Amino acid sequence: MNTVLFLILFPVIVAILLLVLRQLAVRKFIVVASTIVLIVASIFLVVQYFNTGAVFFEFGSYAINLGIFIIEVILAAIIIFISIKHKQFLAALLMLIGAAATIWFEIAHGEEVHAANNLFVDNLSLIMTIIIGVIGGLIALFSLGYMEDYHHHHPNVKNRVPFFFFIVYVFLGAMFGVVFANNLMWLFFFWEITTFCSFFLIGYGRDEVAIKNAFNALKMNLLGGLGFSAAIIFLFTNANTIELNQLPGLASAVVLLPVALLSFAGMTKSAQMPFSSWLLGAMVAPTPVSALLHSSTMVKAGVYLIIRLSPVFAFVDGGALLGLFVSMVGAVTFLITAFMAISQTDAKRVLAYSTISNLGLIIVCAGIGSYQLVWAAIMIVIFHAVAKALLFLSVGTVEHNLGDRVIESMDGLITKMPVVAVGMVIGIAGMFLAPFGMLISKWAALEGLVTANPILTVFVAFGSAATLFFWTKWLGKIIMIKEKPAGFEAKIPTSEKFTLTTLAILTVVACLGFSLISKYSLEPFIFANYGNTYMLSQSNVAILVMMMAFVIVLPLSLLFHKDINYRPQYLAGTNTGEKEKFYGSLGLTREITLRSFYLSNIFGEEKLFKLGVISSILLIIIMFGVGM
Amino acid sequence: MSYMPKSPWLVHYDASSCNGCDIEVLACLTPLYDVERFGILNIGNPKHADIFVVTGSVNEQNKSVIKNIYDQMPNPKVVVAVGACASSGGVFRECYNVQGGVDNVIPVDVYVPGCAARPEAIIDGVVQALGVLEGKYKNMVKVAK
Amino acid sequence: MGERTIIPFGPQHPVLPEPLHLDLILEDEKVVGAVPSIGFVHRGLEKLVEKRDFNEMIYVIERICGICSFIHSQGYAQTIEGLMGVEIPARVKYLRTIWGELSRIHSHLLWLGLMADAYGFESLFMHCWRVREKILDIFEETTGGRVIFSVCKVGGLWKDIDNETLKRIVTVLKDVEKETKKMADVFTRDYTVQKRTRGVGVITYQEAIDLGAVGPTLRGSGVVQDMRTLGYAAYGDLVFEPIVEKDGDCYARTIVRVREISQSFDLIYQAINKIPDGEIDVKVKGNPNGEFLTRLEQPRGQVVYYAKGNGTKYLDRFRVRTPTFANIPPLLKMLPGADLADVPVLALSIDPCISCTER
Amino acid sequence: MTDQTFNPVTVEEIVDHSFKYANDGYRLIQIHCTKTPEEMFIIYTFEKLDLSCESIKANVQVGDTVQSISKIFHPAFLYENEIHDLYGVNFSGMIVDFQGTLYETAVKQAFSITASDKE
Amino acid sequence: MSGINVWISVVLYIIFAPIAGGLIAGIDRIISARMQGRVGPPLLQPFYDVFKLMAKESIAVNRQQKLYVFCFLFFVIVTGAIFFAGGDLLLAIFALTLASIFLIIAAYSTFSPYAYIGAEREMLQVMAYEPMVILTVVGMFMVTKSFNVLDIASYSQPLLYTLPGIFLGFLFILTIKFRKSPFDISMSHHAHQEIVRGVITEFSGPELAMVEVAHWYENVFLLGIVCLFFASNWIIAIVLAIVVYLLEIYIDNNNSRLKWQHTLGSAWIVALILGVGNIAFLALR
Amino acid sequence: MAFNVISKTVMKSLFSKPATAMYPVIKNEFYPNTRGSIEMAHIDNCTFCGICSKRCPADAIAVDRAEKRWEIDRIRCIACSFCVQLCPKNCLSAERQYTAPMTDKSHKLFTIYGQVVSQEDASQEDVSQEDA
Repeated sequence: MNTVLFLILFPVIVAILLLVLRQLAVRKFIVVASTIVLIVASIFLVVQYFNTGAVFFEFGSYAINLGIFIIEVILAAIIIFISIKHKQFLAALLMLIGAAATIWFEIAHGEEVHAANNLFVDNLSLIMTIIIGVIGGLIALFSLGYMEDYHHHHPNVKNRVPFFFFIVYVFLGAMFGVVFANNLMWLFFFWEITTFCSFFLIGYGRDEVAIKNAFNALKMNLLGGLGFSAAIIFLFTNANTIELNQLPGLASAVVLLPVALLSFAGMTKSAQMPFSSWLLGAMVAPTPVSALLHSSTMVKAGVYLIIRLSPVFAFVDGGALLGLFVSMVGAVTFLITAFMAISQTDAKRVLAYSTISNLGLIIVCAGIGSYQLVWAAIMIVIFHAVAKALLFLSVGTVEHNLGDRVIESMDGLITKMPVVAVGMVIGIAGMFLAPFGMLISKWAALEGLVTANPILTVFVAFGSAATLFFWTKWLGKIIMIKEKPAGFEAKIPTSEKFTLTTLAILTVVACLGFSLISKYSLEPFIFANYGNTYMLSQSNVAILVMMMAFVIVLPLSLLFHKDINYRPQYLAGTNTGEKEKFYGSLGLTREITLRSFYLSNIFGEEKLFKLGVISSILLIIIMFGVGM
Repeated sequence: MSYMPKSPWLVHYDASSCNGCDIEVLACLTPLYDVERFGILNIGNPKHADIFVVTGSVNEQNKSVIKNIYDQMPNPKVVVAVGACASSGGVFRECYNVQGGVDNVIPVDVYVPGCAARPEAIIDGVVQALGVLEGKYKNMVKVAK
Repeated sequence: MGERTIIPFGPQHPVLPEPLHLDLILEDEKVVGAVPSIGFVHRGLEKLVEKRDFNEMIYVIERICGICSFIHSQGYAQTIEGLMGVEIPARVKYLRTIWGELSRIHSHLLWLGLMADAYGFESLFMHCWRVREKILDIFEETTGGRVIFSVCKVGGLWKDIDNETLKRIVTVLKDVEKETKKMADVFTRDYTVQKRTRGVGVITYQEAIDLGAVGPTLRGSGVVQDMRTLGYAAYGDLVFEPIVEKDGDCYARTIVRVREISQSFDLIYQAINKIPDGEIDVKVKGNPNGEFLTRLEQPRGQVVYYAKGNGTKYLDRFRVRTPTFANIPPLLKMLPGADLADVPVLALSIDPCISCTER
Repeated sequence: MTDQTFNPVTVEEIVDHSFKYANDGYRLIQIHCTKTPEEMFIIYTFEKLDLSCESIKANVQVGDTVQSISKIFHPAFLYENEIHDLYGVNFSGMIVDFQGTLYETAVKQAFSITASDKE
Repeated sequence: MSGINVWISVVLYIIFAPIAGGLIAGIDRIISARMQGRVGPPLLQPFYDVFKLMAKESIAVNRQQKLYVFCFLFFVIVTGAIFFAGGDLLLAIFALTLASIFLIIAAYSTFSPYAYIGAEREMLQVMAYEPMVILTVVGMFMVTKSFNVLDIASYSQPLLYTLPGIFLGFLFILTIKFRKSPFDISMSHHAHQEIVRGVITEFSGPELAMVEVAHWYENVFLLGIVCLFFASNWIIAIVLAIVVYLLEIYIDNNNSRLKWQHTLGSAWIVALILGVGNIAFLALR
Repeated sequence: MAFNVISKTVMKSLFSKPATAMYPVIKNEFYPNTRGSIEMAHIDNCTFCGICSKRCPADAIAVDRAEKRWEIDRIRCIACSFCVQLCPKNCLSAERQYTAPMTDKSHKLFTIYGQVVSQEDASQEDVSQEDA
């Protein structure tokens, strides 16, 4: 239990230290040290609990609850103040309602509320811990070098790096809190803190766009927060419980509406379809923020919650129907955002859309809640976290070297920045290619969906096709062999290099070791919660690992077989003799330039976004209807 | 015997020809002459081709094109100059912009005379080229050893 | 970097048998810009008039283009005859008409095949060319050459077709006509063909006129203009109407050509019925002097010949304005906004003859 | 037939005449040059849709600059570029100027009056 | 099936699939030629072609492309091996996708305009047929309750009876996979195409031979899936595969090449109507 | 609007004899008019006047009056038959057979003493074909 507390509190302490001690050298030392500590602590926690099943801790007292309440009120006041200062009255109003509800609840029921177990640890928490601890820690490390470069590239942004690190660490602490909390009040508290953190981080640049997007994110998350607090109040008044682990045991009449509300909160946090715009807007923030908040960890909080709710969908009467509509929202999001990703040129937007899309798939799985699908959902969480963090951070590095983050500029990245490019290739492959992790999860998802609800497989089928398209397109850009422009020298800070390499290795290791992860961590968890577990067939695992091994080994053959006669590209006979140049019309000598397909007249945002918003809002309304 | 002569793939380039020979080259592919009987395909891409069929004479602008196409073909390769123009410049030999036959730019292995060269003549020429191709292949193997 | 794709389209390109070069600027697969460059076939043969006398020159002129070779020699002969005031026998006029119309059928069938090939309809291409071979057989039988006839001369013809043969030709043509109808059916009715040609490369009535389009490209946009109505050769004696389609897209241009084939059959039948007996040449005395302009209708459209003599046997200047040259501006108009896959279809829809264009 | 009339005009008048023809419903069917050993002429031919046809003819010299009519008759730019490349007559104000790269020839301006002609 | 039998069938597949694939290609070419009024090449012509290509000089734009092409061939073989060993059908499909991705990447790596457009189109094709392929597998699973090829094959009733929509949909995308008109947009067996040879423009000699052989393997695998629809009687299954292939040749010779918009649109509409319709029917039954 | 319009033609072709002429297994019959290679048919009649050489559009013919030599560059010849039509003694003829392809540029030489193949490196095949 001490480790759990340590994981929640340690980042907060580091955060305060970083805010106070502003020297660069000190910061460097603190960040490196704290990263190591976090990683070690996370692993220690895993070692401690991975074989014990779910362990609950009673920990807690009225004083702590009161403390939480006070912090919440203070934060609410700050947010309201900032909102009014920026004339964002809607945000202020939402915050006010949220705060009022909290205060009312505290005054009316504050003394009655009592949770038997405030904290707990089980295998899902452990997996999340590893993700937060290791990947979050690495991202913090990456930020060290990155933020220096960032201010170098954005001279008009005020240097508030200490504040940046403060928020990052507070956020890590809050994330740990989210995954360990069993008391919904506590969970809500941490949940709201992540919302505020993301608000501050998105607004880091303090320009007009950043502020607008920050408030956009804030509004949507606050709306979700309202749903959350409504769920708590409803649960407490009707079922007299605020404990997460008790939900599946409740009668369907009392549990469905709060679960619908909580799912709603999860959807806002995970930027599902009607709310997807906040995540896109969040891409203005510095890249580590995108990686940390918007792909690896924070948005996972939303799906984490829904996965936690999945036993309700699976076992409670009427839960299946509710779950179906939750799934449908996920399915629509999965499909439409995958389509929209096709039309994007900005690398971070592609990543953002793909993130939303994958979260959608997780929600599809969690919404149905069969043991097999939950297995798939958690697998996607794992692989997605590693690969996406890698991709986001790589894009950040590339952006600083190439000057922009448009996919079109990444022509021939493999000749310009081989190390980063290989990392990106691994990341991209990890996102969709066969022997890599994501595909295994998708496979399990398909298998599970066929038995549960075949119509949902249609969404997966079409969505995967779109996924394939935009990833391959990008992969192709990176991998093309192009002459390196004269004088181009990539500059990558050591901390970035280290992080990228580690993440790349982690991705490969995760893919190679997926059967171990499944066996030792997932299967017991699924079995404990669902009474049944999903196991990969051994022969398939063998084939996959073999394929994986070949994918890794075959490129080594490049080292041999060197007697090749090189000829330039076929250019209809107009080659000039110089590389990649040809005689064009009007007596010009032109260079080959290639642009990918974006098909914006079919998959353009403006066309699909409306469709997605309308259908998902309808589905959410039906979902609430089912819940009532 | 190698498989070289059994599957010759052509790339055809019209270097300032009058279209007469071009359409006869194309006519070779069509039902009446159907050179696919010999495995001949008009592949259209120098990187896949074994036989380079040039019609028409060389001029200032297409010189480099002919050279490029020839260079991009993998060995062993054979050049067939189809028609009087490709072989010697033909009736246009004295035009100010014509620099004579294709052999001014790349080595030619078989000349197919005629204006326009008949499909039968083109088939004969390509068949003759196959012999040259086989010879070059043997040579290549010998050098490799 | 990488904002747009730039593709060198040609000069060596399997889908264009002729060396036309275009710098295609693409977005996705949409062409947003096309810059042409020609000159890969430029031989400067017009300059040869200074080295070849006007009688030999006809052999050079008919090699401007191997597809409409006969009409070039006819046009040349007609120009020089006009310049020298030579009146040619009626039988010559009829024979020239017959060969000219056969050339048109041959050229259009060849074009239909290439067009089918441009949108990947292999079997249609093969069948069109199979049918065409029968026309080539007629050529070889009557002139001795399959594509280049060398049968025209200033003041008449080298070879006659006897009336027996003419009758036989009619029976062969009836056969060909039947086969052609089957092919024509595919071009007019087939779903996939229409998918590729309808609404592609639309040139409106006014654009066609302003951009100087000629031939089927012009008539496909609804403009009535056919040089044969001038009544040169035997056309004055024959009954026909210019063929016009309204839509101005590739489909319309295809249909114009398809219908022109059957019109040509009809014209040949008429000509063979009416052909008078008589001499096939007249003696040409003296040397050309002065300047003369002739307009003819080639399969590809209007062709303009201009000759300037100076009283010696060498001409000062002979000039051909070929139909493709006039059709290049419409082609450039069509390209932007089309798909890459449409480019060969569009390029072929004007029936380009680059060797004509560049001479 | 009006086909064979070649109305002599001066270089400066070409644009005016073109305007007139354009207003009368003519379209341009060709521009070309011709030369004798001493002189060069530039000939514009216009045609109506009823097939009546007229030409104008102006005396030019190598290196002369003629005003382009490509703004009146769009297709003129091709002919003008061709004449520029083959005869060495310059045109001002072409809508598409190939800058002498339409034909890449071994002999520049091969058709113009050369030294040998003058002899 | 015991372990040794699995290995035997894999080895048999690796040896005989290219022979069968080559013969099919040869027959294809002869029948196509006859349909076009020609005599056509000898039956063994595809083998001559491949042997010739092997003997040619090996040229490349860069070194990596060879690796990717080899990976393409390798994973196509893996696909078929999984399938004919009676393994997981879904896994086989994913392996095939991986293989296609390698081909696409190989084309990308050359940085050549024509190969590039070819690669983009190939991707569009993958996007066009992928849903239907997945739906096919899903449909098979719904009937037989297994993804295992062996289980599917030994299902008592022919799948064709319960999956007619899926079968037709699969036929439709087979046209794309066999690279036949009207959907041979990324790389046509016929030479005259606006993107030259599309994806394979920059490959030559031995590499091209590898691509060719990979296509043979792929075709055999695809016909194998067709056979699954009537697996209870293997004679009928083979006849079915032959009829399907003849039908594809017939379609090839009866249509012009459509554009990618039509390919994507029609493939998805077919998947939605035939595939989803059939699945919905099964689900509601 | 219809699908597979060409179907009938295609199926008919599939089941009937191909249109292919099977060249070179079956040699083509050429028409009497066919313009093939230009030959000196009656060297005895030839006066070596040189009209053919002067008027040849392709400059393919060379005539040497002194040595009584008539020479044609096969590769330049465009087979227009202008020379045949011009010859005052009618001693030239256009054969019905086209000139065979060659691997070198061999001229063909006719003298009053009979026909000879000129170039030293002329291939054996050419000679044998002439003999036949």
